[in-house]
Amino acid sequence: MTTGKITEYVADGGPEDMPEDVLLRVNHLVKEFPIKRGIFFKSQVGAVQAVSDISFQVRKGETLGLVGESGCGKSTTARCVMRLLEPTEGQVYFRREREVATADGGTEVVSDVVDVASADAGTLRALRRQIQIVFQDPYASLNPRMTVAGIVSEPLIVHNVGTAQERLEKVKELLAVVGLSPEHTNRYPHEFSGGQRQRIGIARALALNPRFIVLDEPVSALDVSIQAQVLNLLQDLQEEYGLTYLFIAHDLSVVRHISDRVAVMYLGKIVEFAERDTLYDAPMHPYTHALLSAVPIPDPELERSRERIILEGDIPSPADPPPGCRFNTRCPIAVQGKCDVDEPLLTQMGEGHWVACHFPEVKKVF
Amino acid sequence: MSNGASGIDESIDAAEGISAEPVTQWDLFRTRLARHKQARIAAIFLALLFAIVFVAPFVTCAERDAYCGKLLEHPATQLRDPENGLLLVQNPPSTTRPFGTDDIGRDVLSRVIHGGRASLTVGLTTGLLVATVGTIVGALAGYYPGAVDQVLMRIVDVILGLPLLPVAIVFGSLVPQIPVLPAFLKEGAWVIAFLLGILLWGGLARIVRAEFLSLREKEFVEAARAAGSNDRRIIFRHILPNAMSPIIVATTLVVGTAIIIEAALSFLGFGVRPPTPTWGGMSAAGARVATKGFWWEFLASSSALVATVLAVNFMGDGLRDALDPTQTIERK
Amino acid sequence: MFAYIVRRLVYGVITLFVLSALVFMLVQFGGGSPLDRLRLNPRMVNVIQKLTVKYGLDLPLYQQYFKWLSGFVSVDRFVVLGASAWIGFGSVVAATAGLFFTKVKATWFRPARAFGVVAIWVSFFWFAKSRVDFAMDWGDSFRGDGPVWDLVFGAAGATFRLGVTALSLALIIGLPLGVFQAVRQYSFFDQVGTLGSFIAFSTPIFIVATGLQVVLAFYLERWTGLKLFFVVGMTQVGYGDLGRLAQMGDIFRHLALPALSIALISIAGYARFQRAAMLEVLHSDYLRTAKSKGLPRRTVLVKHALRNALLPIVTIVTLDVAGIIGGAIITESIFGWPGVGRLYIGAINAVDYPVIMAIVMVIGMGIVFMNIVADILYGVLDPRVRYE
Amino acid sequence: MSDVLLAVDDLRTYFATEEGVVRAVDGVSFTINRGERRGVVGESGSGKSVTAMSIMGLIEPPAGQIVTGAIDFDGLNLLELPEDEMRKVRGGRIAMIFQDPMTSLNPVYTIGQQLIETIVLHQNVSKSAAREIAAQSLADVQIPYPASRLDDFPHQFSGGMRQRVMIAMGLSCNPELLIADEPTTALDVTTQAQILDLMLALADDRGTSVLLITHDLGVVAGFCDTVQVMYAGGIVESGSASDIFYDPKHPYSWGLLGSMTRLDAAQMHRLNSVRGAPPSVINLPEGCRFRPRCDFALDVCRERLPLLGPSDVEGHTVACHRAAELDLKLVTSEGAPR
Repeated sequence: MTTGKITEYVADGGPEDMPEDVLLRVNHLVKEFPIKRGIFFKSQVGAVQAVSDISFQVRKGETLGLVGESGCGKSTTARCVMRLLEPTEGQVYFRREREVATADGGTEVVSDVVDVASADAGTLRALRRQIQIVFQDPYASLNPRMTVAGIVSEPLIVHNVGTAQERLEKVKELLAVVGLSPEHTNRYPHEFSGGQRQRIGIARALALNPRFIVLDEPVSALDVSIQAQVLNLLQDLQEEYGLTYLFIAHDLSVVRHISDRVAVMYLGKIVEFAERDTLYDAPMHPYTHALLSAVPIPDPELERSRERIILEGDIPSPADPPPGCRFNTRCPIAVQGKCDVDEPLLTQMGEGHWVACHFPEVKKVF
Repeated sequence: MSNGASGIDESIDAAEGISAEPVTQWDLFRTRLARHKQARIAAIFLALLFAIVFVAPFVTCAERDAYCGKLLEHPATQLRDPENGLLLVQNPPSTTRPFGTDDIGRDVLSRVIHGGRASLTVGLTTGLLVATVGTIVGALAGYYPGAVDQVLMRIVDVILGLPLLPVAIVFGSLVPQIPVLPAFLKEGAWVIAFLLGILLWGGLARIVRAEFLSLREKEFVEAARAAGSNDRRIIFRHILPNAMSPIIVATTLVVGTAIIIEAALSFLGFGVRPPTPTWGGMSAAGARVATKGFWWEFLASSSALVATVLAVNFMGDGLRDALDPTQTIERK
Repeated sequence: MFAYIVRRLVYGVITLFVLSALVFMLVQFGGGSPLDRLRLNPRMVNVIQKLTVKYGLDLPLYQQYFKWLSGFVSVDRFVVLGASAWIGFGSVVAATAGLFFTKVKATWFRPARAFGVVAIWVSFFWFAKSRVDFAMDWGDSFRGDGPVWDLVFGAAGATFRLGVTALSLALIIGLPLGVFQAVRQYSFFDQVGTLGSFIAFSTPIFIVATGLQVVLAFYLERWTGLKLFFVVGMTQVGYGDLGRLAQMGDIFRHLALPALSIALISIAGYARFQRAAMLEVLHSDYLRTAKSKGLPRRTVLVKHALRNALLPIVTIVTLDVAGIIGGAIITESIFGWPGVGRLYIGAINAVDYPVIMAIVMVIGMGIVFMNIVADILYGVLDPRVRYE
Repeated sequence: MSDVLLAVDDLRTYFATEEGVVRAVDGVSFTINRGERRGVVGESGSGKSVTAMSIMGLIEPPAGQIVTGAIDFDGLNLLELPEDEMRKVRGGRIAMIFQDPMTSLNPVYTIGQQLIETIVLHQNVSKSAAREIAAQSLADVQIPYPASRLDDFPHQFSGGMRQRVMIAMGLSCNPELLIADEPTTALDVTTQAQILDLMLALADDRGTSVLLITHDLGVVAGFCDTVQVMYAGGIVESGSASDIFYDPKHPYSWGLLGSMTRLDAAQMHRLNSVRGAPPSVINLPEGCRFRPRCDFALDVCRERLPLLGPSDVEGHTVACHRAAELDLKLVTSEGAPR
């Protein structure tokens, strides 16, 4: 694990130098899962580092796409940002807004930066009104024993917002906003299709008027036509309410469609980070090349004329990551003695374009 | 948040795929349970049984040890029928005594009715005890992994490692003789119920723990946590309602087991002591005379026992079908 | 794997410790002193005095317990007659070690090796039985029936015969029943089988036992004059004078009813479990693969489905051992079978605590042992299982 | 090469469930030529997999039943074939690969045992010869150390490797038709590329016809010569890959293509989505099944189910009442002519 400062990296730093337009700054985040063994009582014998020292920041109003294959640590990152998992190391700074009493008896909204990762229970609870999450599986993310009203109003109840009547009104409003019939408040999740359930999940996330929503693979379990509906809805909501998204996905074409900037993860590390069009049109990391070239495009002529970069082998186990560059075991351009020894750091290659590779090279893949 | 959802995707056709009337969990449960024919019959049978066993003795004059009518009228010296000189004990079933009389002339039917009390008391009390203790322990172990879980599960391992019947026999025969125990605990059914509760909660605790372990990782629980819910709300609003089906099903199995073990103990003479009637005890008494041709007492008491346990098990099976979440009508 | 077995063993020992302490305390609190009966006789004061000292009944409870415990784990006598037993032991150890260091890369080898080792050891014990006189110091029966070890192991053989027969019956009948039910799911046969299982599952053993006794022995003889089965004991009087075939017949006529009454509930349980296991496998993806390869239905069912569906039954059977022992206790007292169960009931009635303790512990050890056997078996049969 | 290998005619496969009869496949007809790679696309519940299972004869009564139809495979009517004849076809002449490689191999047998079993069954060779063939077929799917990996169990392979084993098993008997049911859906995108490449090379090499079932239009674009689009148990459009992708004539195919986010396209503001959700397969709408979601529906669409018919392009068929008059290329996402 590198604990050294990632030089010049945009997000590196504490809360004091966090620019006004940045909403979330993840700073050297590490998440380890212990491997426990023992004959009688289990004790830790090792750790799987799901997220190894990553840093990035999300600007107000933008969508940051976090993309990678299964096991790369993107969902763990989401859960650490939400503090659904306790980060092992690192900070998650969030620029919160709160109402404070002014001297003349009124209130004003002030913003300050707090570390989600170390916030105490009360602060965290208050933060949950501003940070929300939408999950991947529309079947597992709704409590089957609760009505739609119960599910959508839960955040309101937990935060003591309004009376029961007001909450019901709010639920109906939210259902209308996500394109469901407001009449369906007393239905149970099993009565809805996958796409409709995902809309219920979005309504729940919107209930407390959050400013920041983590979208953890929100469309990957849906059929194509439904996927498009939900993506459109998410974009409309962002526009309407000025939301900021952290969009996590494995589907690079979906990420291209919705994100402003994109971070590519491999085995717990960010390997490339860039503006959307830069990343897709001029990717520099060999893993990004392979990933992009592997995504099929629904265009027969283009698809048949493309050159595929086929990676050898499988992703190594995160419990035992290879030394040096984590991609060196599968990298087509890896140099022995360099890539399997030195770990490349994220380095700026252009305006807002950061790459962690010893031999970066622009390559068009379609 | 304004209602002006301008640019929002056109609202999904309200009627699409959604029935006019909301279908509640209770509706689903009821229709599925009603579809299970044996469970329906079992439910009716158990309801009737409860009424008869717990209510009938108060509203009718059927006494527990009602003797053959003639015996009541005549002094005990006249045990023979004056007309044909036959013994008045061990009368086979007749219209006045539908289940006959036993070896000292008591009416078997009224004893079967009274004997049901021990079985049902033990079944229900043990079930309740096991459900409570097992759920609490399992929930604690499943929700708080680490030291709490490890210690509780080691205790469960030990409890489940005990040989059930031999230990129950020792308990049943010796616990009522411990001088310091309060009197009500020494009395027949209660002590058995209590002891079986202690011996049987381990299995349920394991089931509940497994449920909690898997449910606490579910996305809807994470969503509740992300909304700011505290542990109490997550346990009672989110996890427990979803863990209820295995708890209920396992509890019905425990009820059946407890009834059988109580009967076995009473049969062996280590359970509820005579003269209090129990189905197990009556089966033992009936078995002794059945090989002499007096089959009715054994048949009556054992049939009552089997029918009751069967009904409980059918209920469990019906509940399993009705509560199984995998049987939810998924629209995919 | 080794560490896993060690862990199971330690848990087993803890369980046995708790079990012995629990039963010991209960017997002391609830049972009173076994000498209480003698107290009724005023002339027995001296005898009581002597016996109290002899059995250490005047000591504090925990000292009595540890006195019993140290006796329980110590060897009373161990005599090996002749050198052949030692030679046999050496060669068995050598054979086991040899088998374990042999490496053959084939799927049949691991199970074959495991069964080979078991077979070698079983045959060794069979051989050593007559040449080794071995006993633990489990004290003497308070009822004056002699050393507890001899009592319990005299009875254990009878219970073993009954239990093994019942278990075999349950496996031979229950497993195929469940498999056929699953293969013909929802057929008439399946529905009848399920109903039958439910009824058998809900019928206590004492009812089955008494019912069989009354119908198949008593009424059958009364109505037809046929005496097919015996209802008391293991063999009839004059067994030793019978011919070999007649002896086997006699054993069968005594064994059939008690064994069947123990087995019935297990048959129902195994059938239901096997049906569920088989159905799960029948709906699995790999079975679809097997069918899509064009394998004959028989091969699909036997080679691909049954092999997988039999795996979980190992656990069920071992868990059921406690149930079979419990069933034996009841059945033995109904059929007058001179086994551990009948001994146990007698000991409880007489508050003969050395015997009670010994039997409870033997049963407990049997259960612990079977659990470990189940884990090892599972590891041998399922290639996916690697215990940490 | 244009001789027909497989001809499916008016296939209807229904399932009886407690809620009612599921018409999973309801009147499907198509043909596959030798060497053709045919893609079947559609969303979940459109009947793609059931079509494949019907061809393989894996629909098990009483729950599922092929109600009518004919499946002609190289002159054999598969629906009438006696079971032991069908077994020779299944796995020998038609092989199938399934979606989830993690559960599709029997966990208690080695890879070698499972491969050899198939080879011995269909090729009439000795066990040792079969082992050679098995090792060769593992080598063909580029599994390193094939001879020694034959003795490994499925759990010792990764997901991608298991799917290679499935392909090796499918192709070990040189089938004429390979049915691949979502073979890469459970895999990561880089693994998917490996597997598709491999399948393409092997099928090309041997001239195997392939029926590839997928919901991913991108996969079809790279892999298939011809495509059929399925919706609610029926085929709505069929034609060459370029016909379907560049000139869709059915509003559903058009909508599906418009719903796709594309790697090579900069952000469009909105995707041209198909509204609503697929109908319940138990209560199919009257008339055209796509009608409730269709922007172009007329009264006639409510009355009659449109049949798959020819269009102005040779070999491009479509099931839409308005196919002739609509020119979907002119329709933008903003407005649809009613």
